[in-house]
Amino acid sequence: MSRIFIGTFEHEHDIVGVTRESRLRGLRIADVYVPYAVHGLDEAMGLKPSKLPWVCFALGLFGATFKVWFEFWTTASDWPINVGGKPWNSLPAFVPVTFEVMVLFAGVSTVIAFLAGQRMRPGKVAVMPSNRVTDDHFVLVLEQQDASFDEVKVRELFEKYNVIAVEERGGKEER
Amino acid sequence: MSSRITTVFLIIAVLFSFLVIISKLALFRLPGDNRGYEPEQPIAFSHRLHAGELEMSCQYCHSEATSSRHAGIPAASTCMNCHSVITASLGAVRAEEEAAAKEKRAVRPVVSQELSKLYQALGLDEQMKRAGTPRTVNWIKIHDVPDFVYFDHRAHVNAEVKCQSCHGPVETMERVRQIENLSMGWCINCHRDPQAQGIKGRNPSLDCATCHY
Amino acid sequence: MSTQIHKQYWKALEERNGAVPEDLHPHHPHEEKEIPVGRRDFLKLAGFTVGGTLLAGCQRAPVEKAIPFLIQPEEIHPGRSFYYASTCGACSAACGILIKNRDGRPIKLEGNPEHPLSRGGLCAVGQAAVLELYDSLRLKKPKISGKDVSWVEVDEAIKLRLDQLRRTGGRLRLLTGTLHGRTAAVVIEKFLGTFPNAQHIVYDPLSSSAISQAYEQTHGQRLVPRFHLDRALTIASFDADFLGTWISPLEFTGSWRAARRPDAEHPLVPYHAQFESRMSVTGSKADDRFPAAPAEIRYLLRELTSLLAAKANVPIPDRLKQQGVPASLSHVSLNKVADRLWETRGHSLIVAGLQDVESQLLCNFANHLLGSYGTTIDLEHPSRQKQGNDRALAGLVSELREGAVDALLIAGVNPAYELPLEPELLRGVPLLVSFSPYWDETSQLAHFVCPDHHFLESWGDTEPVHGIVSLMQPALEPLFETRSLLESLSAWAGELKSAYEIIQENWRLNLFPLSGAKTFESFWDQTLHDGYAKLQRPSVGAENFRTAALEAVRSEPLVPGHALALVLYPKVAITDGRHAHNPWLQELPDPISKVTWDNYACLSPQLARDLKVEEGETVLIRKGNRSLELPVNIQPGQHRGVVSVALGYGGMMTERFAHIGPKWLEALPSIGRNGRVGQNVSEWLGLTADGLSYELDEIKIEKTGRKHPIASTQTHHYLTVPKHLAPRGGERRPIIQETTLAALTEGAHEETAHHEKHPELWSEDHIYPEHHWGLVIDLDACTGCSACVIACQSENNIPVVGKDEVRRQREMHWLRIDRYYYEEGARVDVAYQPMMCQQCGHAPCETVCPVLATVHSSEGLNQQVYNRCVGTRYCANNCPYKVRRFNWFDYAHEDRLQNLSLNPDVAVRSRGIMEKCTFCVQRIQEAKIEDRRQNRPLLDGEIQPACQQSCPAQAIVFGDMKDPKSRISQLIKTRRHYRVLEETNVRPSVGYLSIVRNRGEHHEETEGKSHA
Amino acid sequence: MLEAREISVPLIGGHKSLAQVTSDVCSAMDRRPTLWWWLAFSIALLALGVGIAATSYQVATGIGTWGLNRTVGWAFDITNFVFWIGIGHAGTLISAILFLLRQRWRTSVNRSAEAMTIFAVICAGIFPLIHMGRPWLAFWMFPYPNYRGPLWVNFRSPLVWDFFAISTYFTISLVFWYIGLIPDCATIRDRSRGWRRKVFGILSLGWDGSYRTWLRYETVYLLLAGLATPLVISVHTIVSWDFATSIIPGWHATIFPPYFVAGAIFSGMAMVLTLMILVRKTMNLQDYITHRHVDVMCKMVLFTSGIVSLSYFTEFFTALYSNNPYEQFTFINRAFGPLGWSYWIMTSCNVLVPQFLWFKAVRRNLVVVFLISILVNVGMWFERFVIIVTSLHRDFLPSSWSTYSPTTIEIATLVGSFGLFFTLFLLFCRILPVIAIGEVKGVLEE
Repeated sequence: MSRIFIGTFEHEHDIVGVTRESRLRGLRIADVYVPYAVHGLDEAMGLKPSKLPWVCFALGLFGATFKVWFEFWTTASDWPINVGGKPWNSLPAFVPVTFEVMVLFAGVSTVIAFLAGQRMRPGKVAVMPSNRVTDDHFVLVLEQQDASFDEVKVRELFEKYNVIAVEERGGKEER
Repeated sequence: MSSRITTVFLIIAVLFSFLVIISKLALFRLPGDNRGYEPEQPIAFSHRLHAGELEMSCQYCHSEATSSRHAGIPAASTCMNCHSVITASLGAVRAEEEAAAKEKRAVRPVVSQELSKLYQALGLDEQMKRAGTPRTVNWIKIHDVPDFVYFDHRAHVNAEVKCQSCHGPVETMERVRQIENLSMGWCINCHRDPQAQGIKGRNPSLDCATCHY
Repeated sequence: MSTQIHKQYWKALEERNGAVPEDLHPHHPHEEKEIPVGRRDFLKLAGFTVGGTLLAGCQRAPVEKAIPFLIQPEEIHPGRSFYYASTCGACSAACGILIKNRDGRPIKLEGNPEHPLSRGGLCAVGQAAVLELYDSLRLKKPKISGKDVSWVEVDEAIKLRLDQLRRTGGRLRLLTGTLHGRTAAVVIEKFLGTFPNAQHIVYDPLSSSAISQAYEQTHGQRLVPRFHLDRALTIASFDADFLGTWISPLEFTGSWRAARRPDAEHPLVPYHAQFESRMSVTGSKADDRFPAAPAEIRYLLRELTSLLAAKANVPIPDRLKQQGVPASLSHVSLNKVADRLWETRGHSLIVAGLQDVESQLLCNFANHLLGSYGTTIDLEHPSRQKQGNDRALAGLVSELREGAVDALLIAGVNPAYELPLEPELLRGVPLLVSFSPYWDETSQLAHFVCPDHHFLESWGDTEPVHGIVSLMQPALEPLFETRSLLESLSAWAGELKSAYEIIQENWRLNLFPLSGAKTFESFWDQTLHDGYAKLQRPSVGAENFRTAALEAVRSEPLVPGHALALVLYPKVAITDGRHAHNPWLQELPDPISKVTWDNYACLSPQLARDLKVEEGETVLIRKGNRSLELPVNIQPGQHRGVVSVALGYGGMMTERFAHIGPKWLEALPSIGRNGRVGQNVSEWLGLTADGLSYELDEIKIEKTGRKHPIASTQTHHYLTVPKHLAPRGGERRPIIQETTLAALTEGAHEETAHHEKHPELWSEDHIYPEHHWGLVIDLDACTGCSACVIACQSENNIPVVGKDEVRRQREMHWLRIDRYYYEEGARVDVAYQPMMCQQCGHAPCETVCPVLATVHSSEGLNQQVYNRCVGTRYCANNCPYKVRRFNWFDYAHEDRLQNLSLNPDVAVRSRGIMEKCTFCVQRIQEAKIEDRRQNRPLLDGEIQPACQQSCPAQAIVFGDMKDPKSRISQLIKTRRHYRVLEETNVRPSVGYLSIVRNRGEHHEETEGKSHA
Repeated sequence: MLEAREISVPLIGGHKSLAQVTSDVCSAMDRRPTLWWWLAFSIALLALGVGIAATSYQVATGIGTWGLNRTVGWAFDITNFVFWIGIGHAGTLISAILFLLRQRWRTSVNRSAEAMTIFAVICAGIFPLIHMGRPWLAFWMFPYPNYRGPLWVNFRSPLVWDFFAISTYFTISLVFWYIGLIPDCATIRDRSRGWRRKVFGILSLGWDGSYRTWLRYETVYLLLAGLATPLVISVHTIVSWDFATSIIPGWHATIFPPYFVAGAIFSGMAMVLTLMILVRKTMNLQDYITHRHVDVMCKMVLFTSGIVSLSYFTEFFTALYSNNPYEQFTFINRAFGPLGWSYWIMTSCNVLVPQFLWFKAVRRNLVVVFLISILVNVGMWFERFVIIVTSLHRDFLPSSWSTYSPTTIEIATLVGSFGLFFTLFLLFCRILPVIAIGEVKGVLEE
């Protein structure tokens, strides 16, 4: 139930700069809100790469394995039917569908994992420091974790990076 | 408090409707699956009586089953092999005899209601005399496969497939009812492993052209 | 044909016990009926009728009814087919047939394998006759002045008029086609005998009257001889289309085929030269074919005769001596033909189809010189298939012109349509009675129409060849209120008898004594069972050749002219037009032109170039005040001075085709501007004292600039690809393979590589455990007659699609006959190739079907599962043989009556699915199940697909390729065997035997000499 | 308008601020539609109506209402299918492949190119469905458990491969497009009120612009792009296998996969050009879709035209060199046979016309580029027509040779597919941001 400290910026380099410096100063960054994917901000915030590629890989592998087994089972095992004199196990012919199913599984499951991970769903109400973060504002939200938090120094830091507005809020709404 | 009552009530309602749906789901059939089809026939012929109680052979009436694609529905003339003499149940005849003896009169012929329909179809009156024009008996087909399926009774009967394997325990049925779904998968499963169904002999074909042409 | 099958055919026939008449005719007027059922009831009861009725309401499934008989007839077993031997009545050839009866109705006609004339084949027209039985256009009642009446009324009215004639002595004329039944002759004689002035006049629309007239002069007997092609080693034919339409084509095809033994140890293939003006089926099979104008053909016949006379050292009148072959005929190697004929004398045969008595006299003379009488020509037991007497016909016409005929009864012919008569002539007759079963041109003019039965519902007898009699027996109760001609005539002669009684009586009296049988019953039963009987009839008593007859032959020098001649010819399917209302026959591609649904003017390519016309454009043919506009068909091999047009079209019965075929936005009707299919050319026929003439000299032809598209199933006619598109070395495709007799004799076959084994990419997962069905087609024997096409159509419920759909290349025939031309110098070679699903072992169609609707069976069949097909058409695209047929529309099955001809063993396909030849898998299944039931092995030859069954040339052999002893396995081993497109490694199960041409080098040398 | 600008100018013209970008892109959605839009929309709608009528008639009456026959079993139907699938590929190429190749100019066009992909795949997908004799049974293509044994599908059939390829391609393209749309939906949500706020609120799935989300979002986007790239190649490869795995001369060719993929990109790029030139003009987006974009795309067209031309040549050469008379004949017949005109339309539009793009002046003249792009589309449609119809109409047996001419129903169906495409595209222009706002903002400062 700590308080939060919100700085609004107008430029990409400002937000990257202020974020990096805040982190170096040991300030606790609640989040940064940006209108587009600003490059270098992950490094500035000290975020680790996402684990979504693993989901993608695993599910893709599963899809491919399942499909190739399914094709073999239906064509050569469950009910083998002579089709054009081709061998029962026409493995080369199974490749295209296997590939497609792999892509389908990998793609769709990655998206589902992403949406689930971010708790995104239709009808979810977005909680944002300002409506303009989806337009042209870059917002840094700092968490005021204890008494050592020096409001003045933070304001100075913000000023250094051309802050346009600073706000302090009781942080209950923060996620 | 009231909200809890509502919740309990809701849970009960949901469970109840779930049960109802489950029971309905058991009745659910894919299109084409006519299990349980049991239409009323123009003459209430009892297979239970003829095939069960009297132990008549199926092929007495369905005589084509060994020699033709169709098992054949007996002509009215086949019924008349017996029913030119037997016109009603033994009980009804006895009752009339007793009544006649009691009333000291000649025994009147007794004709059961269903058999009179047979005689009507043949254009006969109760004395088996010509009366009126004959009409066909329009039986309703129960075990029906689509027109693109060529099922051959003769092949199956000669391979000693029991009639009951496909038609169910007809000898217990008052009115014939479809027991099996007669789907292609049902056919195929028996063709795949006839021994499992207790059928001896050669393995039947799984070729499409066995039934479809 | 094995005896076992033989037994099966007739085993359920009760006629052997003498019980048939009552059972087959339960509704005979004289009979006491057990159960009176109306005609509709009969149809309803016919068999195990399963009528689907959708009941309104909440039933689960559409309710299907199963309606059994009230009283089970002995001979009907629901679901099983029974065969009755009978005689075909579709034309005057009277071939033996087996009627396939199912659930009480005929569903297919097949050839009777034991019949001495037709030898198991049945032509397209005969096969199609079953459809006419269920023709809704047939008259359902007799008519007086166009109004439906009852037979009692008709009989009363006609009897009144006839009695009047008997009293007044007025002239009564009975005009019929050939009726070779002896009973008919007796009945007619008896009937006509009741009149003081009555006469029976016979004509054939396709007349051979000149032949009988010539024999009257040369041999003292009016007859058409019986030709034994199977005994001939050399045949010269002058415009006689004996494999196509001439006299008895089926019989001739059978015997022509019997003489060809290219696979024997000592290969034997007769030499056949054809002199003709147009391209005929017979000409297409000839070893040497010489196109010539009609006058030139006569000239060549005379030249040949004098050449032969010189060889035989028989003096001939000077005016018949050789005059030399003019330059216009330099391509004709007459010396070669004469040499070959002379070499094999005693086994040579010259036939002439010319309707010209003089030429026929010369032909007889030439045959006499060659010693053909008694060997290849039988005069003792002649043919009775063409009894027309055109002289008598001409007499009748002049009587009609004089208004001297008081009553004219017309049966079996349609003179108002097929003769060059003014309609007023018939209209002027005070009493005109027609026996036509249709409301046709003649019956429209008639005062009384007394419709005859269809031959499948009638008793009848025939004697196609002197001494060979056969019976027609009814296969079902008459569908309509029609009556046999025999019954009508005897009723009017005062004797009310059934045809059955009349025939039996006559047979007992007149035929039984000649039969050699012990009792009449056994004779009758045997004949019914076999379909025919041979009688010990005495010879007709022809005399020896009278040389004096040649005096009648004038000598006309050949005038080399540029005048065009019009030749009217019959097509294989439509012939004289009496079956032109039959949709199967209209849609049957002509063996030569491959055109359906029309007649057209055939022009030689050169004439077409000169006229600057292309196919589908129309030309106007004129002579005097007659004119005729017809679309053009360019016909290779046609003589350039000849325009040929088919007879039999433009009849009023073809107006029914106005609505045939699918109806949709861009659909065009099957009929022409005249509301009919094609143009009637009968007014261009000549009718003189000499007879009907099918040629007309000095016609004019001009381009009109109008168009009339013709519907051909083939757009490219050559075995070679178009010159400007041909890759080098790939001009001629190896689809048709040919060899020569000389090559076969020497054992050096042109084909050596065709048994090479293709490398295999895949593991052999698929063995055929029991059978591997295959087909071998002998291209040498195939005459293109198309009987198999109709047999297949009848067997497999193939719909008729109409002209517009054929024009769009959407005909549905599963079996087609590809006809290819191949030009070598001036010579045009023709090859026929029946093409159907090749049941490939590595079927390209199967691999591409997404839903497994076409897969391979364990017996090597390429199965097409209609109910699984979703209709992507990928299989058809990927078929190298293009034999798959797609249901573009829902083809009409609304004609409930016509639907009775459907084969219940084959599913009727719906819209949007693919279909194709199945090797008649329904027959394979039936045979397998039945054999298993009876615990007997499946014999080679027991299963015959419909095409093989009908083939008069026995060109098609079906069998099990796994059985090394089967006939097909033997044929596959022959040198002539090859498979089409074998190089694609699709492994077809259908093989072909190459064509054999008898063009020995020895004879080419002589040809060279004659040129020199 | 058409004044010369150097190629080195920034990707986005007019020195836009972030807010300007937002308002520029969104203003098209805020304004009432122009008269031009209404005109175009009504024409598209009319064409769609014609197509619906023709298709309903065809499905109700039968495939016979098309000009097909026993020899030519496919013509307009599969031509249209391959054509539209090809068009679709350029969208995926721009959004996925160029994304992976870090081609930043793609940001201005990727959104509408992806939309084009989806609409083109919809148009394409209709044809295999309606070309079936019994389209109501199309679900049999899917291997679902059933009462028939169970009877599965034929995994050896290229049509089943196609079914999986097209459905996967459509799904992945749709997901990719939608993922790309989420931040922009949030942008629109946050600058609107009323129903639009509600609708875009739902569509944006509660997007809040948090960088943690952005980071994962970028990962997903990259993964999808990585998946879509082989996918798009596989899809057209499989489409080409529809032909290449058959035995018909002219179809049975190993060169088909690369040839088809190049052709698809070629036609798709041309279609993107056609659409972009129209969009920038009608939607006032000249600053976003600049001459530089047009120039780059013209070069792509020129490059792929080269591949396609080489394929044509190779194909012909292989056939002539093959010593297979059937193969040789098919190709000679293709060029000089009765349907040769279609071959020459194809070669002139696909080989000759793009050569003009060597000239900078041509590339800069939008009118000419527009015309060239349309001609390329015509040429590419004919390429499929040539492959399908001229190969089929004369194959092995001369007896079965045939010809083909379309019926009005077929032409109406083709018109209808264009109607559907443009109806959807015009609606898209109105209700969704035609330019990826978030992505453009990312490249503004370059």
